[in-house]
Amino acid sequence: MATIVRPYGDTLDDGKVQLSFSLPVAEGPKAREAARLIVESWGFRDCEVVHSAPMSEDFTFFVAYAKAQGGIDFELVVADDAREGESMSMDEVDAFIRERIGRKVVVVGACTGFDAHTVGIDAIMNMKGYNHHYGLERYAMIEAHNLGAQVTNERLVEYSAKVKADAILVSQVVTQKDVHIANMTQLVELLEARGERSRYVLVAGGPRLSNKLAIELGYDVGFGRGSYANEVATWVVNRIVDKAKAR
Amino acid sequence: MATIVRPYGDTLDDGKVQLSFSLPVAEGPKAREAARLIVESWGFRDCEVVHSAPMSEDFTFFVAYAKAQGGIDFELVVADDAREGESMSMDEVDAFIRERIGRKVVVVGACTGFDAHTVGIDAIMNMKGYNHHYGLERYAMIEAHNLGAQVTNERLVEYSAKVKADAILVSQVVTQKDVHIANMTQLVELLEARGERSRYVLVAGGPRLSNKLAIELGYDVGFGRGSYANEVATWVVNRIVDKAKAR
Amino acid sequence: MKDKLGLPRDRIDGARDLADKITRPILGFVEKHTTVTVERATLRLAGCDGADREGVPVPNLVVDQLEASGRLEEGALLWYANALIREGRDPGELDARIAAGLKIGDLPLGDREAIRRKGEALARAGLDRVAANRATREALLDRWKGRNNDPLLYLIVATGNIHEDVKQARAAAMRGADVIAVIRTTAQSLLDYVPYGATTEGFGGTYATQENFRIMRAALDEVSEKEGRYIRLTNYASGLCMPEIAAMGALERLDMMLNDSMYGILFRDINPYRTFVDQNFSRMINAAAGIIINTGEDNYLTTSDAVEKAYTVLASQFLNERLALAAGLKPWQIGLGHAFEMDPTLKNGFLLEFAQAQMAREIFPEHPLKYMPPTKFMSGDIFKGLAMDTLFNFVSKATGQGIHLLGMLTEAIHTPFMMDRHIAVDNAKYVMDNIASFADEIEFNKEGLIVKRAHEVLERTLAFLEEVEAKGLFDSIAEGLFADVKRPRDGGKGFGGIVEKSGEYWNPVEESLKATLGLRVGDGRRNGAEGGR
Amino acid sequence: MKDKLGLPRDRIDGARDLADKITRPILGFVEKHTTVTVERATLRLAGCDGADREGVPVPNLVVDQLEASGRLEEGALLWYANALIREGRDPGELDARIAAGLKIGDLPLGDREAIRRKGEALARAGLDRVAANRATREALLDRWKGRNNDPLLYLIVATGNIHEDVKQARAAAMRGADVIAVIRTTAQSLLDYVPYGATTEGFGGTYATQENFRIMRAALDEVSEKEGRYIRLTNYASGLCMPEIAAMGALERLDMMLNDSMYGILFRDINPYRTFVDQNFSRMINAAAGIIINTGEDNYLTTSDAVEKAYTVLASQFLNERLALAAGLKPWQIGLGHAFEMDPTLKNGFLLEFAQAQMAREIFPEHPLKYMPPTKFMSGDIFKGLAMDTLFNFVSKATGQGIHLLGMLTEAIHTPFMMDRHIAVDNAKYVMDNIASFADEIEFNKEGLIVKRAHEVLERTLAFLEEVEAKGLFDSIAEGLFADVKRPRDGGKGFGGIVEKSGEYWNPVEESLKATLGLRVGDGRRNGAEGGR
Ligand code: B12
Ligand code: B12
Ligand SMILES: Cc1ncc(COP(=O)(O)O)c(C=O)c1O
Ligand SMILES: Cc1ncc(COP(=O)(O)O)c(C=O)c1O
Repeated sequence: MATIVRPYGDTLDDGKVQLSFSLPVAEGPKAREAARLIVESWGFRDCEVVHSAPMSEDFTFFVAYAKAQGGIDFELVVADDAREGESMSMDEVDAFIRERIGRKVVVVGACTGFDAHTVGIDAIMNMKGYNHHYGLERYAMIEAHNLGAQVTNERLVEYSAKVKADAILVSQVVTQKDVHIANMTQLVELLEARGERSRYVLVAGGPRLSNKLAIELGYDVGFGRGSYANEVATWVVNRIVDKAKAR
Repeated sequence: MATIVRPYGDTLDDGKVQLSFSLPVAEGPKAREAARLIVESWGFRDCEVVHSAPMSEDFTFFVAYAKAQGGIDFELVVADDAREGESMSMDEVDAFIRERIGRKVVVVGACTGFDAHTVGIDAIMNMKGYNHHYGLERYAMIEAHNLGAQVTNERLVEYSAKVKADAILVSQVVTQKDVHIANMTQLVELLEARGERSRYVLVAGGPRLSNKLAIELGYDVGFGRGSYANEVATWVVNRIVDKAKAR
Repeated sequence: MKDKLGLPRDRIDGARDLADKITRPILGFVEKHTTVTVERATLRLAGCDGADREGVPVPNLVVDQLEASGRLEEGALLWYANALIREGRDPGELDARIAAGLKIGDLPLGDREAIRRKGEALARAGLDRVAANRATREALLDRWKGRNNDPLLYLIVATGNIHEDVKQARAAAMRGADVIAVIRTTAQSLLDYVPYGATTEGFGGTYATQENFRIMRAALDEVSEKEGRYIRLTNYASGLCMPEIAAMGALERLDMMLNDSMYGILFRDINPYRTFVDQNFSRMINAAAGIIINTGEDNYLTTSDAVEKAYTVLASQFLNERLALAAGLKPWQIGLGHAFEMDPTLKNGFLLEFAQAQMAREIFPEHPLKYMPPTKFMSGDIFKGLAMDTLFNFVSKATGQGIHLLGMLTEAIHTPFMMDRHIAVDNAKYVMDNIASFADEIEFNKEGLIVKRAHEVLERTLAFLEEVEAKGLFDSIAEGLFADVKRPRDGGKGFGGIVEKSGEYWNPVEESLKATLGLRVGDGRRNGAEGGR
Repeated sequence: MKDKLGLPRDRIDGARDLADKITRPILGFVEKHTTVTVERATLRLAGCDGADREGVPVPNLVVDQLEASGRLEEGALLWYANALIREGRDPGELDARIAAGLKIGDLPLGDREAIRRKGEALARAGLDRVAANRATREALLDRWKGRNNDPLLYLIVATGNIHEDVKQARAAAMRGADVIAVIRTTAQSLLDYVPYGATTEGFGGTYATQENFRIMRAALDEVSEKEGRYIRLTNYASGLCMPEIAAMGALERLDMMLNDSMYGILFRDINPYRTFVDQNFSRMINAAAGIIINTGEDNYLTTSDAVEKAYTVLASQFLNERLALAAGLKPWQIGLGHAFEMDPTLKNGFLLEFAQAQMAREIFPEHPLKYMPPTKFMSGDIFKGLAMDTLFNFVSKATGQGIHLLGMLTEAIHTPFMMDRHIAVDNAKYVMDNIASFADEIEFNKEGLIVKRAHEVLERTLAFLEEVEAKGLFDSIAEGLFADVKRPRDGGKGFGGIVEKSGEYWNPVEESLKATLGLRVGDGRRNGAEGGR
């Protein structure tokens, strides 16, 4: 059964949406009308441009409310999240590793390229973790190597080979001009060139990353904002077991 | 020459737009993906749902950024504003009336229906006016009758006939459930039924009114937020002269 | 609350004195008169309910008939109780017969003593229900003590459809609201009857009906239980049916009521006499029901300038206070209104707002002040609007307001969307928690703008009250001293609905209310006061 | 600025004393060393510029060759002046020949006295240009006195493309910004050279090049003229090329420079010795140029907790102040950094922020404190973010900060859109105008949380500085006492670029700077101080 959902302002299916944007034109009645028309050109109806202000001689800022016409069938939506379902706790992960893998799992993590943001990868890897979720270093059955930030893909690949990593964790925070895409792609290419891609569970993470994008770029999974170490660990150890089975 | 304009985030034509809306679904990964898909279904690309929060068990609030694909041809946009061009000042309007009409112009104004907002119509009509723009009562050559708020259409029509008004000014502030449209339409029907529509310059005003809508509903012109008495007077006296010529 | 402004006690007392003098003649008039809606409210509290096929409420049918036949001056309950005895049925059945056409004013009056007993029993039953509601509320408040926000976060819903309102109210409450107000549909205040039953259409609001009250109360009780926090319900005992709505609210356990002594006169052109009589009766009901009233001083500032006319707000607060006390309300029940309405382009506007809010707090230390958000200067710029609401939330918490109406970033655009409310609650909770103890941290520079402004407004208020006292309240209203509108004493809506009580006038509901509230019969003035007219 | 916190004077003096003791050995080391970038900066100020076909800057070509041949210890300008005399041309032509392959270190040294005169002339020409820039700025500031906001509103642009940056900077300035900072591209701080020419690509920022400086300065001069308000320009004299960027900024009339004595060490893993030498030279240039430096204490709070580690901020402020004074900067040039980074879910977090900001204000009364907005706790909830920025704007104005970095509601999402900046300026202007005199209005409860917190942080800072003094700064850094990162004294980037000055070391730019700034040669410590190492 199709369940079409549409935006809700104050009545079911009224379709109300708030938008704000700027146009490279001077403020004035013509600019306001242009703003209204452009919103309607995106398929909205009854657009009201409720605010317009000059940002400079030739840029104008607008706030608008309008009614979206289309809806989507909620039944057909497939959640895009690595964390779908319950995650194991730290102790459960350790127990799982002992039972199902029988040796320590080796994980190498880094924030790569020119990206200097360490807080995200630290949140996943460091002892103290994040928001009361311990990081991987604290897991009895995980050997965690945190290389920090501004790590080149080359170094990451070599280091991972050296320590015989099971999983590589890549953090990307800066996404301006899609720099993360180029950087993440290069890593996969490097691994493939060395014939090592299948050795690793390849995990990407960062506040602007979606699971979908990560998979698209050739990673096994992607974790977005608000991820925790135990969620990542759960996913990784399950994957390791699945991979072993598949072999 | 076509000048296609598109939203500007931080680079020309990057198309960046901010949206916020709610969906009648429970918060979670599926809801977030639904939000992303619905934004993309409106023709946006690269939608990022940057925030989602539960508003109740079955409503979720979202903030998203995305890239609009289409632009519009700015050259083809026609400003929809009664105030296009320069308006005369109070003294200029008075002089214009003396010269071109030769008698006092009679204007009747009211906020009609159940709408009790007087501030808007007062801003246009009362002596003291609004934002340092005197109201019509202060114009030497205008005889202004302000009937206040919650005036029925019937009363307005009768009163206008009685004082032989040249122009009728209607204010509508409450627009919820399109109550203003019903109310404004009824006035035009009433005037037409009495065969008096053509007698008057029929002016509508209010913060959520566009010139376009007013004309659609059978008015001569519509004034939106931030209008001033001299702008309205300029429009009205010009129209009176035009009408006289046309006869 | 520490004294930070050093306002002169004697000047404050002086203002209270003037308010007393100004309202005496009003209360004198009130004592001697009843109105159609006072009578209908009496009937409602006595159990009369229902509507005819056209939707005309039974209380209106009764009162209209009695009025037409000149019998209202003895009190409607006389005739209703008589009819009940005579027809020997319970109110429900009698109401159905009245709806079907029975004219109870035409029934001969039976044994007076039996009527008296019947009437008193009806009144007792009604007021017992009111008292039971009050007890229920108090028990719930006690059970969930300390779980509400301070100030109470107050949110409106206004879809026009009570069922849609319920959804939005639930969402608001779950997000953190403490008070839900169902805004009335545009112009209901001008109806001289209260619509009947559940309603799903309205403009800019939802009809206030007893059934709608019941539906929303039930929904909020459910959320309260779930959240472990008592969610208060508010409506408007205002307009041409003040006492009836107060009665309905008391019967359905509403917790707050918009109720102002002059709002109807000034902002709805309702006759002054009518308003004063109605507000007094409605307030007695509110008082007995343990309901908190919210007065409407904020409305002055939607048309007048907040800097210039600050004194009208304070003057009205003194008058509202006096009339509220006279109707038996306790200070904790008197939510005096004011609003954050300075022009945001005003340099140091924040200081003036701070002064006004702090002044109200210090002059009315026991009252749960009702603080209204910026509305007039909100615009389509929702980001600016949100910043204004943020500062409003700041001032409210920093001056210890009691009832905090949440500002909406879309105030100038539409009645609130669910997401607008969500944003508003989040903002208030963030700000108020983040500055929780700020009020205890600061003192004011004695030579500063804030202190100076508060003193000035108080002085200006005294001068104004003196002027009103000299002119008399009716003439002051007629001359436009309040809110710049002129309302002659015999103009406005509802003038026809005022009835001078005859010597035989009998109203056991009123008597019982006065007894409960410790008000002497024949004396609208508060216990201990000198009485008389 | 009234004393509101009652902080003990002697404890503050004690902290300054400790800072003095801690930094003495550092200054001793600085005196005896130069670095590749100090030499390149010297060359740049003497007129050396340009790049070879691969884009390697001429100053790098010169210094690299001298370093490789062990001749840098005598100072690069010796060789450059010699080459000029020998080849008889102006710097432009010489630079072109160097770019084409000429190795000036291979030219035999001519008459020392002629070289000396040539070198001094070059230095004078460069520093004259710097002085002229300073005079121009002062004249413009004087011309448009009182037209800037207080605090100065500071906005960043960061498109990567200098021409796009110009558009955005113009928009920001026209909307009300007083300071435009062009954020550097990711990782430029780790380049041991400064790229050449106008650039149109960068990640998260735009390359700092002299040409980009010039383009932006010209654009801002134009807007300044139009707006009748001097718009300041800022960049980063930070990273591996601190002195060179300072030199370029001085030559192109930048007005402010991010410049911290330890930022490079802690946050960019640059060698400590290298950093201390570079910061000293860069600061002398800034001092002479009348540039205001902005230190980077805010960075501590992006990784550490603002409640727990508040003392590291204050400690660093004392150290930065001492080293800045030692390099000839005046207090009005020392924009000490701090940030609004308390967890917004913290009850009374606002009070802690207020305390911190007020404390900085009272301890450093003459410094134009640089206050950074919330960043770490910003989220995708732009409406919550805007509220946080609103309170940040409030605290900044209410505590008299000097340089106010505008918070962006999209901080957690993307580098600022033009509209984000627009919203930010509007918000700051509204809040700051609305609360304009609030600082003068309030006093703090002496027993309150705010006062208590400020005293606590000061005490904790003293304890910390004592620990650092006992350990020595290098070991303290090595042990992770600052920002929880451990940086050994001989680790990190740029260690190789440090050169011990030989007895023959000659640098007329340095001499001239010291003379201008009233610093004794051979004494990095400020006038009046005891001198020595
Ligand atoms: C702190 C910070 C800094 C600090 C970094 C300190 C440090 N040691 O990390 C400093 C001040 C140095 C800094 C500098 C810069 N920053 Co910065 N910074 C931030 C800030 C304020 C917070 C980031 C943070 O710590 N978040 C907290 C952590 C816990 O969250 P997180 O990173 O999302 O991580 C979580 C998840 O994403 C996930 N995760 C992350 N990584 C991984 C990896 C794996 C494998 C997994 C499974 C999960 C995972 O799990 C984590 C826990 O839930 C953000 C703005 C913001 N509020 O988000 C800007 C921000 C990230 N910075 C930004 C920029 C542009 C820069 C600069 C490039 C600016 C410049 N030109 O100078 C510089 C240069 C840095 C460089 N070379 O990369 C931009 C990025 C814009 C974009 N989308 O491209 C932001 C968004 C600010 C902005 N709006 O402009 N920054
Ligand atoms: C003040 C006010 C009131 C006051 C009105 C006092 C009075 N005497 O007018 C009071 C408190 C009584 C009030 C009540 C209500 N209000 Co009211 N009120 C406002 C408020 C805060 C300001 C309106 C105002 O005065 N603006 C200033 C004037 C100068 O601006 P203006 O009206 O736009 O007029 C300008 C132009 O539009 C134009 N113009 C206007 N009319 C005309 C006519 C002509 C001929 C021309 C040429 C030009 C013109 O020129 C004017 C000058 O530039 C707005 C919110 C807001 N900030 O806008 C809500 C608002 C208009 N109210 C609203 C509502 C719903 C109500 C109520 C129905 C709520 C209720 N259920 O109780 C009631 C009932 C009123 C009724 N029966 O109609 C909604 C309307 C929503 C919608 N779009 O439908 C608003 C937007 C608030 C909200 N977000 O919910 N309100
Ligand atoms: C005291 C009071 N009563 C009533 C109202 C509004 O009710 P209505 O519009 O139904 O008259 C208000 C509005 O703010 C009010 O303050
Ligand atoms: C003093 C100082 N220098 C430099 C920077 C950043 O520069 P980069 O990322 O280029 O090292 C900062 C950042 O906030 C800073 O505070």
